Amino acid sequence: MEVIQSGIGELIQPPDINAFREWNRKKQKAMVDKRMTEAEAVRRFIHDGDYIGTELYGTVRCPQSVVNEIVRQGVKDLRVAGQGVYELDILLAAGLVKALDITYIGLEVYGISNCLRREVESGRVDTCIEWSNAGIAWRFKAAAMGVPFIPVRSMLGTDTLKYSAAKVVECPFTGIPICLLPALVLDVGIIHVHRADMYGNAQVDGIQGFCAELARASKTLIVSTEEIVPNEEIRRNPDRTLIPYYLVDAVIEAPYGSHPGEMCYVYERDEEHIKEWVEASKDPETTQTYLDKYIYGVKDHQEYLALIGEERLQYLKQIVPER
Amino acid sequence: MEVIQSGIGELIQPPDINAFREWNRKKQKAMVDKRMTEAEAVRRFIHDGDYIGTELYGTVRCPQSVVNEIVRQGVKDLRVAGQGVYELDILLAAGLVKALDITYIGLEVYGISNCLRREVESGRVDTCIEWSNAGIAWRFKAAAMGVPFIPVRSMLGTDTLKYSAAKVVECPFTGIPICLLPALVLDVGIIHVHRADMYGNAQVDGIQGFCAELARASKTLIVSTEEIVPNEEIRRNPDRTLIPYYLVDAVIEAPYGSHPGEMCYVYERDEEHIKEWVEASKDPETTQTYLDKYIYGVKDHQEYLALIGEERLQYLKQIVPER
Amino acid sequence: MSEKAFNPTELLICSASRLMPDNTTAFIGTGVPMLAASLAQKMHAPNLVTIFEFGGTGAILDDLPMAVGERRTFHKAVVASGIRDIVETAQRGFIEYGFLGGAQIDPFGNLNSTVIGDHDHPKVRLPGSGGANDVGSHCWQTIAIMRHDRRRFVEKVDFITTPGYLTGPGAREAAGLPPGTGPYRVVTTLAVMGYHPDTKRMMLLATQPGVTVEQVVENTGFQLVIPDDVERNQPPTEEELRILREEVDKDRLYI
Amino acid sequence: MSEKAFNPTELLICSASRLMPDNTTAFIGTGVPMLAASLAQKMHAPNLVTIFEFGGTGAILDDLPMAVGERRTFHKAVVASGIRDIVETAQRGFIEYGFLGGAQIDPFGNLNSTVIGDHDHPKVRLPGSGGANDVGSHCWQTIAIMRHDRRRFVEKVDFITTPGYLTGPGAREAAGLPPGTGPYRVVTTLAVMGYHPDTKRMMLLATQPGVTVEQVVENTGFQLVIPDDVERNQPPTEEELRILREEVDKDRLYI
Repeated sequence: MEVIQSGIGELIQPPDINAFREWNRKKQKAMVDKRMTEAEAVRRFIHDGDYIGTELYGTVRCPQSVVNEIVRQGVKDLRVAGQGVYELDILLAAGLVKALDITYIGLEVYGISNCLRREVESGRVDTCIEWSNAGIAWRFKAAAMGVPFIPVRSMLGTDTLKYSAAKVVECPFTGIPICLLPALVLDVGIIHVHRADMYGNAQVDGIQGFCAELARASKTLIVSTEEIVPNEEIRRNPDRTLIPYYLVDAVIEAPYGSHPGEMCYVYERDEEHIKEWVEASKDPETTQTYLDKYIYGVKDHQEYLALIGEERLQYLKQIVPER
Repeated sequence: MEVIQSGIGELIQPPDINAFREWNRKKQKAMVDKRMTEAEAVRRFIHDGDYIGTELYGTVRCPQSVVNEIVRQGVKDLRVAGQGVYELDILLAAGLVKALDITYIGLEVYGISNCLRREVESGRVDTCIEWSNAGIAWRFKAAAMGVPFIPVRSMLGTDTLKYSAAKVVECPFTGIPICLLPALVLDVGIIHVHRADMYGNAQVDGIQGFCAELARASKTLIVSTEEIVPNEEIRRNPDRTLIPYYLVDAVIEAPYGSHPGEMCYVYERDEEHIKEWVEASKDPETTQTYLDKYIYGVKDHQEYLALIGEERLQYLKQIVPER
Repeated sequence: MSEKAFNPTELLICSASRLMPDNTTAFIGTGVPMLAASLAQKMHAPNLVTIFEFGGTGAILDDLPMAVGERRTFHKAVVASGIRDIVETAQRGFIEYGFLGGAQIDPFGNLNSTVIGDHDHPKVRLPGSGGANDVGSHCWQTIAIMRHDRRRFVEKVDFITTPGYLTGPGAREAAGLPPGTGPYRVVTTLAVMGYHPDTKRMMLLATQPGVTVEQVVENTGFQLVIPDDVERNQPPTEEELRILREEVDKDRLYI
Repeated sequence: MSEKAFNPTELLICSASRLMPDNTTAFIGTGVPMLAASLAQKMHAPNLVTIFEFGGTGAILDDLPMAVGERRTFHKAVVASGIRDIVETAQRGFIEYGFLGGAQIDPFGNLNSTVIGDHDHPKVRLPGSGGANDVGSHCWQTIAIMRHDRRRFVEKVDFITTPGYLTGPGAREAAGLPPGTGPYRVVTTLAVMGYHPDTKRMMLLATQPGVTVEQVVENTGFQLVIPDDVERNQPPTEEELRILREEVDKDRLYI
């Protein structure tokens, strides 16, 4: 089973699966109350230089209240996995990102990210290792499986592979070339969910994105939730639980935690606010004004919601269509 | 990436993943009515010598009405994947199995399988390739992913590996030995579910076993279901769907389809009946008497249910506890 | 109806929509493909099975999605799963069509959405692959939708984000990509193109309404295969435009 | 209470139960481990997190499961997932204890549940690995529960279904099994055993009530490490037996 090709990209987070096992062994298996605020979770669990990841996708079920707190606390030199829209744009805007395992950072229908451009083209983000979207999800899955790599047929033949840290081998069963992606273990994963109990058992509605994979690939996991429900409610429908409590280190009650993004079946995304960001992000000065107003200028998520205003928030619930 | 060790077991079903892709390309993508009887499904889709697999686990959400029909039609020389309790015991009892990728066939709390002993020790089952339970599920997963193998840390160092068709390689990222399991593509997969629509979109309640994996690893998929529901009901809760219609070739309405096994939240398992089988299976003659009475002696699943009796069946529903 | 009665975006949407047959599976990315899929469902392909990267299969596109993960991508869907399930479904060979965009395309249909200039010191840092590489690797036939000019249609892309035919015939298979897959069509504001069956180089199939072969050639930065018969793509019909404007994108978010 | 006041199955259950600490994760197989886990939850370990192979995590064992996939294995559980999620959780290092049985065990704790005799022409075809190999590969500490006689405790098992320490110190790691894992205890009708920290050979820790060291040695087909201090395992308490008989297995399906 010959290695045919090796990507030249740096392996930012090497797949030391045995060390990950040791870490997981020490995680607490008791069900204890893990409720805390965004401020406490970020202070305790996210440190300068950490390798972090967010789920789901930019404005969709996005752990925005936690990301905003990272910005407020100015945790810096972050290494970040994956793809993002609004949430990673905000981290880039605040100049907190040093290295990226990147697959996509942009504004979807609103085009390319000016913050990404400024940070990468200036060299402030000093490392960009390339992957595909599924590639990153698969790398989480490898870590979640507890194995050092996972075989896929993406990325083959491209510069995406060349500038990644993947390897191509000859399959020992069939002889065909197969791409091996290294497992990706996060120092901290951040996920926003529809409901969780105080221990961290968490459920989401609608598509699952890569929630299960990212949760299981994280050494430390911060879960924010639209509502905290009694443990009994979780136990009534255990087949809805995507994240077991023992993975979780912090449970944050964050209604509208994904704003200006959406939370399916609960509230719609705030298109006007997103457009405000898109406009602001075009220029460093207006970017700063935006951050000052919506993040630095408020103490916490509650103040942020007050700034957005009850009327607007209620409206975003009212326009949710029937299922 | 050196191959350190190769199992000496035969690769009963080689992982030709490109051929599987070609097969899947030709599968119908239109939503058409796929309802039919057990008799029609078995006649059309299961042939002598086919490689088949069943889900979930012997007496739990087991596609028993379809297995019984296979026995009635006498489809022979079957090659069978995996683990089983009552359902594979019945196939073995009827002498229809030629080769096994085996992980566990037994009667759980009631001990070892006499049918397995008779068939293997006599050489009528001529091939037994060894795997672990998760090993088989992972092999399905590799096929479901569309890759020829999947890396795991099971089976290493054991005779289970030696008598399998797995390979051990040195991980090109970490240098540690890793076991590669070849993808396992089924000619026919058979799954019993709580509900499905006429197109084959299917949902299960409770644990998911390896339902998603087996469904996606099957060239032909037969789904039997406790009830057929309108497509609208599936579309109201798409996050409950584990099997998309395009995987499915036959949809069979089979209330009590898992009898004497259970269907969680719907009916309990028929312990008395299972004990009757355990006793009968001890001797070839009483085994034949059992098969004559419950399988050969009835025309179809409806006659089987009539034989079991409405009172007994109702009782099995009544004893379902609250969730 | 006059050929000026529609804008370039509307033209792209209608042209792409016609490449979505009924009862097929299509991997739908952000933007034009979403509008095209919605239009197709309302026109000729009510049973087009839309597949969205983060989990939606078989959604009914009553309203237009603004993002690939949002609730409209699994509205009344038959399955709402996750990204791995979707891309593994493609990897397993179940998805016929994949719709893609890009900043640059070359004669073999290779696409760049990563950087303009050098990777490590880029002139323009673009968003990156996203799902594009996955779609271009696994779907049987990929369709690129682009605006057409010489900066985008180049002899050599700065970065191959998403595989087309790579360096030509046999190259995909040699790299390990699934046999039988590859670029199928390029839909632009000027033309609809395919690929020559032997050389795998981009080939003009039809010009868009009011566009000449010469204009296509002028705006393409590499030598395009020009067959003897070049068709003229039909302009959007009144019915297509009405549905597009009044039903698909009634708030005019895109068009 | 007299030492005759309980049967061997009850003794195995109570001994195994005491090896299940509160607030730990334990992979539970069919039979004795299920009863032991239920007893543990009702005695000293109300927060024992039971993990069942086909998907149940954190079930409350009000009623006794008859099979590893049935509804009691996820009754009031915190998660009901599937086999891969469970075994991958073990593979990732989250499961502390794994409880196993087998037809044969050797001095290094290797277990056979596949065949007696030659693999291809077996004298007795046993069920096969099932989850045993997975449990023995990934859980940090595995505990074998067995009846104790010379046919079962053998110098060399006919087939290594499930890895113990294989050929001795370092062998698991050399084979690629996760460092730090391996056999921890053997609970039998005659004794409780562990493994010598240096040689990894099975070592007597305690005799069961009424059993002498000599009886253990006689019934073991290989040389057991016998330390200077061999403890006497405490018999089941009245409370344990009452709960076992009146609550855990009130229908006396197993005991």
